[in-house]
Amino acid sequence: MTQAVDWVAIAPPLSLVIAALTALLVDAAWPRVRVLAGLVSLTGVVVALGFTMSGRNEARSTFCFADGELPTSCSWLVDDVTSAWWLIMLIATALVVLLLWTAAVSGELPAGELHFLVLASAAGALAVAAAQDLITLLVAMETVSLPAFALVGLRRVDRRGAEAALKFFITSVVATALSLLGISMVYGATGSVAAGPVAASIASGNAVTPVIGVGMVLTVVALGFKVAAVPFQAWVPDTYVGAPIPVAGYLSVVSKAAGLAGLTIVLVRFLATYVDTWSTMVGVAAALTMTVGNLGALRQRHIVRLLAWSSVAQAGYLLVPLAAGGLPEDVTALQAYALMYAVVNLTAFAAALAVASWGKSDLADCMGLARSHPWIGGSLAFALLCLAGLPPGVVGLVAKVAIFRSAVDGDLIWLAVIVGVNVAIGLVYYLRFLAVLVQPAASDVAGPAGVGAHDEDDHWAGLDRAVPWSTEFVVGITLAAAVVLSVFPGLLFSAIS
Amino acid sequence: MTTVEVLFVLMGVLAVGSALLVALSTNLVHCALWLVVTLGALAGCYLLLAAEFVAWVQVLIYMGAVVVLLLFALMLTRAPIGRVPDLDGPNRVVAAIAGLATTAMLVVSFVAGFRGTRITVGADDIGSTHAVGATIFGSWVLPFELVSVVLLAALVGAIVLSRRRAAEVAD
Amino acid sequence: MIGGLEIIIGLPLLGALVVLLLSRRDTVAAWVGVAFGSATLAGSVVPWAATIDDGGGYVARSDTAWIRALDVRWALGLDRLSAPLVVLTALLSWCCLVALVRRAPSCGARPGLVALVLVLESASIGTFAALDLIVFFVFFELVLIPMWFVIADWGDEHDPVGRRRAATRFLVTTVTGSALMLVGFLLLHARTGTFDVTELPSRAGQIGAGTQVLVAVLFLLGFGAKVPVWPLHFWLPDAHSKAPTVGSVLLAGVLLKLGTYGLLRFWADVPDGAVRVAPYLGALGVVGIVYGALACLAQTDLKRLIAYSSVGHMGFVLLAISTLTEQGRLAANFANVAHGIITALLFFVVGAVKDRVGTTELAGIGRALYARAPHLGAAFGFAAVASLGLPGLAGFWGEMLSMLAAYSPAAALSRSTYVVFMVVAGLGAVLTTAYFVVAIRRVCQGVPDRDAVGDVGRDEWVAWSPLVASVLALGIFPVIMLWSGSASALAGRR
Amino acid sequence: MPLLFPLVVSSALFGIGVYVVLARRHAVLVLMGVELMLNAVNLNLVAFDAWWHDTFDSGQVLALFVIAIAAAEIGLGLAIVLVVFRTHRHVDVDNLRELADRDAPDPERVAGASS
Amino acid sequence: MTLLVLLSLLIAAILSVAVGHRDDRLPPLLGVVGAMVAWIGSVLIGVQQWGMGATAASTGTGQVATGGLPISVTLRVDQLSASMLVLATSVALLVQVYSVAYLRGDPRYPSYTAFVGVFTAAMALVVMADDLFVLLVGWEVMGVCSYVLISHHWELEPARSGAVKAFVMTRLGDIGLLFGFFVLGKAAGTYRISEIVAAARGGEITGHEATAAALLVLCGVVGKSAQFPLHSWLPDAMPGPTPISALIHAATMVAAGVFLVARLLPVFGLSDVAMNLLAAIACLTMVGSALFALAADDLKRVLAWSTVSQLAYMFAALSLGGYAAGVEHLLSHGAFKALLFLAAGSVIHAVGTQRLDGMGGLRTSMPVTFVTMTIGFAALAGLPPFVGFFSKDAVLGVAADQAANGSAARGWLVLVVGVLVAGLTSAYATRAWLMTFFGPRRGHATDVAPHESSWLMLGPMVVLAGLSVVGGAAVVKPGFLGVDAEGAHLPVVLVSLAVALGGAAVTVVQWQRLRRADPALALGRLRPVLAREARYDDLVGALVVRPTGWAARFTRLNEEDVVETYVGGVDSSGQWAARLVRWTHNGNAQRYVTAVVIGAVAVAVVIGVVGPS
Repeated sequence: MTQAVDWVAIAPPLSLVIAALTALLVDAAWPRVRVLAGLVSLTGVVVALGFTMSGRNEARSTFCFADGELPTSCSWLVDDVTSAWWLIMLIATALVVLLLWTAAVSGELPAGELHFLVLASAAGALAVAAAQDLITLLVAMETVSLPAFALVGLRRVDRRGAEAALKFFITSVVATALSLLGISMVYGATGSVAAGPVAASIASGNAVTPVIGVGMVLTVVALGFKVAAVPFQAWVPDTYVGAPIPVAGYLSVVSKAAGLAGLTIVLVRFLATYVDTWSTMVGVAAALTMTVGNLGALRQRHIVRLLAWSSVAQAGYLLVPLAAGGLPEDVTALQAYALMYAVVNLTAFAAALAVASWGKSDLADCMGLARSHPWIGGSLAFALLCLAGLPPGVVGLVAKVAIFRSAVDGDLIWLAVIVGVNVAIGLVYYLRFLAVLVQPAASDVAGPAGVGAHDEDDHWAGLDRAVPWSTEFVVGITLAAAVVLSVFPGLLFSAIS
Repeated sequence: MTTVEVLFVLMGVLAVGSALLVALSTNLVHCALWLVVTLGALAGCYLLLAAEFVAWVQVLIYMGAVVVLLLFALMLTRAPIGRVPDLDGPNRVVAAIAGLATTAMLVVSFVAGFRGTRITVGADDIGSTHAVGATIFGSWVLPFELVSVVLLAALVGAIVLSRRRAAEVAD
Repeated sequence: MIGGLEIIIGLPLLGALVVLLLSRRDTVAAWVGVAFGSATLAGSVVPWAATIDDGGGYVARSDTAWIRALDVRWALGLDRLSAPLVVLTALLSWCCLVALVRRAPSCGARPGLVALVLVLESASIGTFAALDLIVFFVFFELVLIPMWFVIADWGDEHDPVGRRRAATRFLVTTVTGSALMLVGFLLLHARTGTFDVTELPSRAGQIGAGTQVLVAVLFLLGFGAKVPVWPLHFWLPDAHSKAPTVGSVLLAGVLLKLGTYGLLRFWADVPDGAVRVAPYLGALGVVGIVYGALACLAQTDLKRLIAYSSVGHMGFVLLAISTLTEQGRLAANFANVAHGIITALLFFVVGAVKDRVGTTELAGIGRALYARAPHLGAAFGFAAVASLGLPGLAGFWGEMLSMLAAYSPAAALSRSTYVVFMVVAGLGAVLTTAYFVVAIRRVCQGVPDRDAVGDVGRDEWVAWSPLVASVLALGIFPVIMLWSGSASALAGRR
Repeated sequence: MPLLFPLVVSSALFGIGVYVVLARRHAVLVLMGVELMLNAVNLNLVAFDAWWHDTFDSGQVLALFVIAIAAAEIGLGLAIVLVVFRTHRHVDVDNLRELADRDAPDPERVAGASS
Repeated sequence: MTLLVLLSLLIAAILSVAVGHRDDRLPPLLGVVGAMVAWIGSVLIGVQQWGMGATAASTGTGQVATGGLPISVTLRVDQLSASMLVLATSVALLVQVYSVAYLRGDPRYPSYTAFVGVFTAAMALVVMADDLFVLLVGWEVMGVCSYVLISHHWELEPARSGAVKAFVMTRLGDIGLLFGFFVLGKAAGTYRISEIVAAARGGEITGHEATAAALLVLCGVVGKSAQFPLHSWLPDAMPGPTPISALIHAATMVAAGVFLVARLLPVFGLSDVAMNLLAAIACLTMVGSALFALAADDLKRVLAWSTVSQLAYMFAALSLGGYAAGVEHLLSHGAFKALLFLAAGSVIHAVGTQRLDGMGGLRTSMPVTFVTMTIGFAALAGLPPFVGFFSKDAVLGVAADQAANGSAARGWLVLVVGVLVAGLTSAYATRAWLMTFFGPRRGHATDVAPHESSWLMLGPMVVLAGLSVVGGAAVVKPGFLGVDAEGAHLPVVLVSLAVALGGAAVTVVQWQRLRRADPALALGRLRPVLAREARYDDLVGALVVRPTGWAARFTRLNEEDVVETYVGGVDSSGQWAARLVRWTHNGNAQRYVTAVVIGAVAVAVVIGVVGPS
């Protein structure tokens, strides 16, 4: 009884894997033409994106196993929700590939391996969003993680990169181990690892208590770890700071999206019956996550670390729709927010990369950036506003509205209020950053307008190496996307549904 | 108590005991060796639970490959061969509490959930290489393929991390 | 679909862009700002006039789908409640823009400030015009960042740290409030299934009593932080005293109105909840009146004094709102507009004083402004007298009608409670008189103790005269807003 | 055989693994702790598989995959440990603090200083 | 015609401010012309109302919506308003003329004359308004004009503080008035005065409502007309230019209170409580202020207290329902008090001080002033044949009537006190007269010999003196104001005249006995108490002003310390929480792992215990 394979359903991750292998081989074959690997991987992502878009609007499942007695269940399901996750992940992956472009082309990082690892990890992320049994899910999660470890440590001569990789690795594998323990307990309690049977077993009350409860909690640990939910958030700042900035961006978006997708599947498909229990659990986690994230960011001066903490806080917001019960509308809200977050967060990381390319990493180094480099600084400012959820970053605001709406519709008024307070706390540091960006140089305050511009150029003189075109490109398209979405926020939702 | 049960208890005690030594030994190499004992005892457990194929894979991969890797790593990091006094961090007490708490939680929930439940082993050939192979390629193709990606990625990752490049060599 | 309101909202935005593009040419940019401001002002009168002709419904409506997934429509329109506020916004923005033509801000570049004023104008008009809760919310939030920049970057040139703190405090408080407000909006949507402002009042019956109270409280907190309702006023004095003149003008004249407008508009959607919460709002309003007046009485900084006086005046508006009667709504709306104009004038005058003597501390200003700059002193005296509610000037009708409304609140409210509120508010009005005459005595009168300063310039007269004229016009001809149809139009809301 | 036998053994192993991961400083030892945890899980899986007589052998299959994944993890993990050793000359997990969140921020400097 | 009165004054005022600075001569001219036009208009109205027997006429139909009862922007002229209008515009015209000389060369003349014009217009609005709120507009505009005019010399501390005191005190009363209007409107279902009066007459207002309304209106009246307990602002308003004092005391401001009570007398009539209170306030004020006048050592202050006392007469009459008597006295008082102030201004202008101890012996150097002021004092003292005699007699007559039949207690109270105060009045009038014009020149005042004022000042005085002489005939004319004046009560007349003469005589005797020193010295230890006005200001200060100041300072401290502390506390607690979060992320990966494990286990335990089962 060999399983039938629906190739259309697995085409996007498959194209990523193929592109990954091709990139590796191409780079091995023509090591001097470093740009090849990037082109291959970009092509792979675009092809995957094409498959995803063309395969929308029809649910496909494959890798099914039937045994007569039990209802048919499948390991792989591609429906609207999955497609939307794929869309988000693939867009983000494409952006990350572009962000890595220069590092690969310049030889700073090994091109073939780099692109291979990114695409392999992304393929895992895609698989997470489609997985319908815990084994596939777990393996897919590991497919996301393992290449990511290597990516974080890719700058081998860098002490901080190595340290970051080790920390990321250790915390991650412990989380995975806990998750595995949880899976084993769910399996023990229900006798299955597939969504349908597990859910049926729980619904019929046959699942063994309290093993199923403990198993449920432990199962989501690795997912929570990916999402960076409290108490699994501690690795985030250290890892992001130590990793190459595009990789940090990858972790903050694609890896996080994989965690959210997995979490959605586990909670909604497997544990729907326990919605009351886990909704409180996720709600508390969301509240803690956003609070800790915002507090952690409050006094940061290091750009990437600030963005890291901010991504923890954003993870808290992202958890809210799940806490609200993970109904289809909630998932829509979650994905809309995730898409918004993916776009603007990568803008921010791209800008951070640009700043880092001048050898700067401190907030104070960004003084007046929006004036001296309107393109980079302005985009960063806009991204911060979107993250803060304040107009003119309307897209961020609308996404937050969707989050709030989930909470309110799910009768989680308390959580909505906490989100509100956190949005306000978050403002403090986003605005501090923003203020630095637009701050005129000291001379501008004293002198008449127009004179200051020259002094600012001096301020940046000597460090003003050209920003790589790929980085500028990423900044440009993400900014354009954010602006367009701000004017027509409806597109945000139509993109994912 | 049947023979199988007695054997299982013995194997279990062996596994736990050697694991404890892994946890407490002050000699790095000893730790690795005690780990081998634990893994071996567990392989025995698998056998007793009729998971034949898993047991052999355990022996081959874990005892054969992983432990060797660990020993190599110990050597490459120039780990001292003898006793190392400060092998434990200041976190010991917390770690002990965490470990005990974990065990306690698990035991309590297992006892509450499975008290009096018995396994009947050996009725069918569930754990045989053939059966497992058939299910893997019959029902679990997808994760299997994914695992191959994982392994490849790990391989590439390990290589890319370990490879010395020209620039570094020049340093 | 581009309707008239889109034009009125879009013009200032377009103006802001043009100004930014012209930012190298300082004065030209300022003139361009004035041009766009004038066009907007002219445009804003049209729908206002239409509301008077119209039977009391919404005019200049536009309605297209905006965010389908969230059930949000791009719905705009004005009625007799919002149209005057739009005109007020356009008028005050125009005055600010004119004021910027000849006088550059004391720190920061002028084109940026001009652009921000235009953005603020656009966003405020959008807030008043929004007929969809989420569109309202978006515009409501859009106001914040520009104002934050105005305070943080163009504020008090002597205190960069303090002005940023004040700006952030303002922003954080308001955002917290608006988040609560949003929760209220979403609760409304959850129970009624619509964000449509025109629909919601008729669907109040679908909302349970407990939810209504909750929503009413959320609105009270949310809008209250903006107004600000008494214990939430802590951000106001700092924000005002650190803001540049145009910032203070718009903050007091327009932004505070967003809060009272919101309460007026949206409490109608939860009548049962509003009835429960209204007495508390009334009490807070009255406390604000007395507290603000007392704070003014011992104040040594003129700008802070005016800021606290706003707390008091907003107290009257809140008292009127809390009566839940048509009379109260009318009173609140009138008081809104009147306070906007008068306080704007006060801030302009105090800003002019600051331009000349470099401080707003009473001790630093010195005495006898009547002698040192007669017109400036007279302008301050006029604005102060208008502010203290002299009959025949705009401020009176708002205060009087508020107290009148409190004399006969809605049937479901305790009349005796409101009569007590009315009496306390009256005493607050006396205290208001007291602190203004004390301030006049301290600043305008006396023996000149230092040099004369430049008197009001022609450009300043141009910027201020519409305000003076409005104060007189509304005072002498209150029918402009209180014609016989205005009450019935507001009645149509329920 | 009582199902609890393997479960208790695995619980103990997992707890010991946790202790090793949390208490041991040497990175390789920490990896050993992780192995202990994974093996505990495997024992669970195998035991449950035997108990359920699972047609799909989910437990055993997962156990196999875990072994594979564990091998991959160890391989990659050891590579990372070697990189750390190469850059730090030690592999004490609790002694890698360069990325600690400890730079004392000074908001004034950020807000007010000119460069 | 009604609009002509208002607009001429307002337009003149606006022009004066707008173009007055171009030429020194313009503002006086504008002021006089404006007042003249208004006066002509008023006289025409008066002729229509009294002479041609026209019925009350309303103009204006505008309505201001309030969401409840509408406010009607309506003016209505009847005989009472016509009389008041003529009085106000006449005095205003005379004051404008007088000021031309009195304030010649004052740089603030434009605003001065403008405010006098607005002041007059506001009074005209008060008397012509047919809607409570329109009346209120005039009422309060008067208040602010008086504030500005009192502080005309704002470089002088007494002027500043007097103005503040006047404004705040009257405003305190006005709030009561406003509430009274609310009550009236609600009770009568309209804000139109004519309809309210009709409703009161028709019994549509219950006694309960009437009491509440009347008491609240009384607050405003007491404030505006400077009756106890809000009486103390009027004497302190004396630092204002003297013509302004004449205007305030004779024809506007303080008269408005009496006018309002007269207007709303039907409402007051429904409430015995209000009438009793009014009578009590009137009597108390009458006596107290007369005593203060007796001891005051500032000429204008004497006159100010005399105003308070005379107003109390009017209120006393009104409290007995004596509408005609009250109004008569108001009009006659308007004439002679204006005269007195203008004459006092002339004196002050000549000697450069307001203090009685800086005057003396001026009858030779200022003959015209002497004669006119003597007439004024005689009228004040109620000596025949001057106008004050007749009107005061009318008041006492009403009291006697009521004492005989009607509200006996109230009647007797007013009668006794009225007669007593008649004596006090003539005593202080005589004292002031003596101290100003007789005896030696006192004090250290100007070295320049006092001289008679210009005819621009004397002219108005002469006119008013003439009115004071012949006015008696007018006010006792039967049918005046549409009410039948009562015939003189001979016994009351004789008694009060005797008492008045006695008061004057005692004063003269003391003057002689003390060798032409202040007769008030005869009061002995009572004098300082009275001169300090029974320390009423200190009492108010201790009970109201200082506690308010404390409250204000407390509020400010609360804002600066408490609120700031809490807000700052939120701020810094956030910062500390941020530090805590950062401290927990100390870079130790094992600590992170510990958090992962313990967090997971803890949640699992919780769920396992309480969770899905």
